[in-house]
Amino acid sequence: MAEFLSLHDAVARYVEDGATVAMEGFTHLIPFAAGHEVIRQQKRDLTLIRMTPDIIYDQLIGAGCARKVIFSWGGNPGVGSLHRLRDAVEKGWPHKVEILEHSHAAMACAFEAGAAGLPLAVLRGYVGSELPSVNDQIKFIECPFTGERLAAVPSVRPDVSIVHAQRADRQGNVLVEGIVGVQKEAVLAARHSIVTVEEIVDDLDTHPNACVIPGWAISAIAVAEKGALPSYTHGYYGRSNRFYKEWDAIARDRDTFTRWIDENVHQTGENA
Amino acid sequence: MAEFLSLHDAVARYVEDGATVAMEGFTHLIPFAAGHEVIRQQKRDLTLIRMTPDIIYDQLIGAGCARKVIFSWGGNPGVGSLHRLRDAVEKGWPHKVEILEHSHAAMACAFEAGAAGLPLAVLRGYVGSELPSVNDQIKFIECPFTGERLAAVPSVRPDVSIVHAQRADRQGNVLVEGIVGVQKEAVLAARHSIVTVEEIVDDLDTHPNACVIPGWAISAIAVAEKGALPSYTHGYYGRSNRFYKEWDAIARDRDTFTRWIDENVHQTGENA
Amino acid sequence: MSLEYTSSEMMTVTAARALENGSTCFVGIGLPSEAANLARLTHAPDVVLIYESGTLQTKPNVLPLSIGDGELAETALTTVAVPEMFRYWLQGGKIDVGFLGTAQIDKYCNLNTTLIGDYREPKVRLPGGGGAPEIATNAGEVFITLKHSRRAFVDRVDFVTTLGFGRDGKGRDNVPNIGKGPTRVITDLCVMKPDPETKELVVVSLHPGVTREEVMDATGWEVRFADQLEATPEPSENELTILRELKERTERAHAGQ
Amino acid sequence: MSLEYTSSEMMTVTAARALENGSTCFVGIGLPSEAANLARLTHAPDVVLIYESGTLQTKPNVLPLSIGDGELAETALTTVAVPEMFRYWLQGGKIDVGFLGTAQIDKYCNLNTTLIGDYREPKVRLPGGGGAPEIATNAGEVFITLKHSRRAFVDRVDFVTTLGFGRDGKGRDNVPNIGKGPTRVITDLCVMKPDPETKELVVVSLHPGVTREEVMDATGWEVRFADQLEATPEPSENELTILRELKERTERAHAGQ
Repeated sequence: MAEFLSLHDAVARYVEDGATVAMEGFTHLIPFAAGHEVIRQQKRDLTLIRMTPDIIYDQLIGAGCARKVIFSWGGNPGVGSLHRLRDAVEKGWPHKVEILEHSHAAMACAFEAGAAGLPLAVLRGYVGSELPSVNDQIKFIECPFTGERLAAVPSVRPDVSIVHAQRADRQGNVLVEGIVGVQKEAVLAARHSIVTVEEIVDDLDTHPNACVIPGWAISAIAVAEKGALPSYTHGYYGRSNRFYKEWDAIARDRDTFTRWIDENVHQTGENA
Repeated sequence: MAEFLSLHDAVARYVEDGATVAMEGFTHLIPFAAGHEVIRQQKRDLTLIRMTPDIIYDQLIGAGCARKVIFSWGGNPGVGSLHRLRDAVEKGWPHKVEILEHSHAAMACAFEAGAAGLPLAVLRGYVGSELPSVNDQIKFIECPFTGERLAAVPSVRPDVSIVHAQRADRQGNVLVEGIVGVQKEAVLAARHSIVTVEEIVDDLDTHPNACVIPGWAISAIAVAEKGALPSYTHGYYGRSNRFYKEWDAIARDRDTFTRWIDENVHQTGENA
Repeated sequence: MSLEYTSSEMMTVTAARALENGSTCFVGIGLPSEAANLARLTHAPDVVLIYESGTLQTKPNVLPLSIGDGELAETALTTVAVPEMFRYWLQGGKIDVGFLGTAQIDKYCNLNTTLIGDYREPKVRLPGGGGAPEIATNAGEVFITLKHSRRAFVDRVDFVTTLGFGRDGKGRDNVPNIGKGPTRVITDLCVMKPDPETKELVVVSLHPGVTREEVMDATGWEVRFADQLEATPEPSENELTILRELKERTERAHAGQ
Repeated sequence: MSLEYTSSEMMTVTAARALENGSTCFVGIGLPSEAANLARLTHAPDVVLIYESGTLQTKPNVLPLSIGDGELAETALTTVAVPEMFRYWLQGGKIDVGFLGTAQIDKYCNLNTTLIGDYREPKVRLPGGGGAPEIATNAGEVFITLKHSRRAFVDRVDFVTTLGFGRDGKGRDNVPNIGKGPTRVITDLCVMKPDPETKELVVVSLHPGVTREEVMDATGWEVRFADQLEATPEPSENELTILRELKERTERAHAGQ
């Protein structure tokens, strides 16, 4: 049953040093507030899983939280590189970060398989790609009915998944609406889960087939107003495309980055 | 792109003798009107796929349309047996019908895999069940990551799938709401598809993550008002539990059954 | 004060009491559904009921006739597609209790809902497996409820549709990622549990007024009784009232359709 | 009458024209998205645009900066989960055209969006595969659009993120259930198509005012020209107007956020 906790307490309880963590949100609903809390609490040696690392993982990597990143597309969407990710991979700053990369299709299937409690996902993927030569977690199996060679990847089963959503009701049931990405899968695939929400309401007020994650499938819920900024929350506020563009200059330089994190994450506290 | 056809023309064009046909609808939205049209057109030698055969397949089997039935639960829900299915299987009336049976989990996964374009579905299933001893389409594979033995079944890929839904817009996009079963999967897994709808509207008027099947993924749309009776259409009319109970007596006796089909299917025509 | 109640009511109330408040239950249609909803309306208001039609956390006001009645969707938290139901919610390990009925059950708690007789020449063709084979292995544990009779309680089922503990009681040994399996069987005569070692079903509790002989007569093998055989507590007035109201509401609703 | 237009506009208009009305297109962000939406706003009003964020049949009024801008969901027929997008819609064979950009492309149309240099010691780390590896193999065919330069058009890509026709041009031979692969590459200088036999990319059409030498200078291998080299038709006034309005709307919208 979901417990209502402060973001501080939720992160303190469920994100342990060395844990495998998936913070999901496909462009939409990226749990930035939670990411910042992880930075503030100086979590270390995390294996960070995420289809599209985006600025949130650039910040975590630059702040020294990550040991390994598992991803399928690591860029600043529509802008360019993730400079902190590149600096860590190419130059080892602030320390060396290991990467394991997939395609989107494989990661999406791996989240699906994780939610489905399976050890592997099977897909028609990686045909002719050289990714299998640099990722030993990509294997191939033969279909016992047709003989077709299909790709197999291990399912994603994080220690903790963190997602952001529009709202929860007082029983902890959570509505996710709009671009739902792999958020539900991330929560269901994980041993523990933290969901940050814009608000808590009496009634979710949904339609019959809405994407609702029941409270009993969630470990902790924390209110984090505007918790997805600079990404967005459908129905609440838009994406700050401007910040995504500004991030390029901030992240390009180590000192500028460190100063930004100090000022905007460390010195602000949870309710910044 | 979906063509708007009469139910007669849609069935005449897409349901060929000998075809593999999935008529889906999990208790809800069962395409009875379309099933009756198949009986009227005296289609023969069909391989009928359906998780829960229900009265609709009892009628098709009794009327001599089926050569084989692939299913996972064949009963009159809450009432008892499907007497026509039993009579065909046990006594070969009106002719012998072959059966291939699965569990729900396997069939649901097989529909999912069919929609996903895969030749097989993998699940943690059939452990300790004797179904694999009577269904040679159930195999087992070994997970290349964990060594776990998992079940594999061929995906469902019908020649034609037939489903019923609430409504279509004028571009042929279809809304399915409430208990959505495996209807979307059935349509996407099939080579051709017929969707019967209660009505055609200017605007589907849906929410952001509604279960909508785009018109370009459907072969034909036919209006069939009350087309799911005696099952129901969420938002339009309720289930005739009374008819489900009455069916038991109708189907128990060959002559009573034949008379019922004559009077209620053959002599009525499409708009009955 | 002694209450009047039928053996069916005794069965349903006892089955309902087995379900803990707050647990998630994958509910079979019929007797399990009746028991699970009685639990929800009495001691377990926060029990989470899930039906294989995709209705998640549903609170039907009347009992569904089918596994996919409109009532289930209308009172559900949300309704998901059937593949998701079996993949994410059942196989994904989110179900504490699978609550099943059956046509045949044997000494090792194996269930047969496929057929009586030989598979290729059945004497009686039953509906088939439905959700049961994977509910029984993927849920945390399984409760089974059915009426006690020699036809139902057999030494060996004609067909193992759904695993209890296998033909030899060892069917779950060393199988990875499998639930505990059946932990109790609730009938109109008694409660049975598998022996912790052999997995043979043993009577652990007799319902009020039921004798050992009645149970033996209705069981198709030489049934054993626990050393400390208990007496099943009687239904309370409240439970009976709520059950009867539920069944009346249900009958009224279904007659009108 | 001669219109003024830039080589970028020429590229976008040509790429847009490649897309047939009524086809379903899985759209990559950036240049492909610009071209696909121009197609939708001009000759192909019924083209179905699908983005990997799950937005099905979307009609954005301004170009998205990211693959999952709110605009995409708000104007979509519906939005599905990302696993469903890749499983049912792409792998399920519902996509006629995958429209991709790339950082590097080689003679056999293989795409590299992973890195420059050696994998373990990269000179430049690029974003990675994203949706491209499976778009390129599961879509009916693939269009590629990017600016022509020696840095981008190389003899051999440093890394095959996404299959064109393999290192030897035979990468799709005898592979079951695979799409046709790249059928055209649209740059700011020309249109290239794979040779039907060898699969080597060949220039089939030069944009107005572009010389063979310019293309050769911007291509990292000894590029071949089709025997019947065509002249790419100029953009129409209508296409340019609509493209410019689209880009203005986009800039206004993004500046405000």
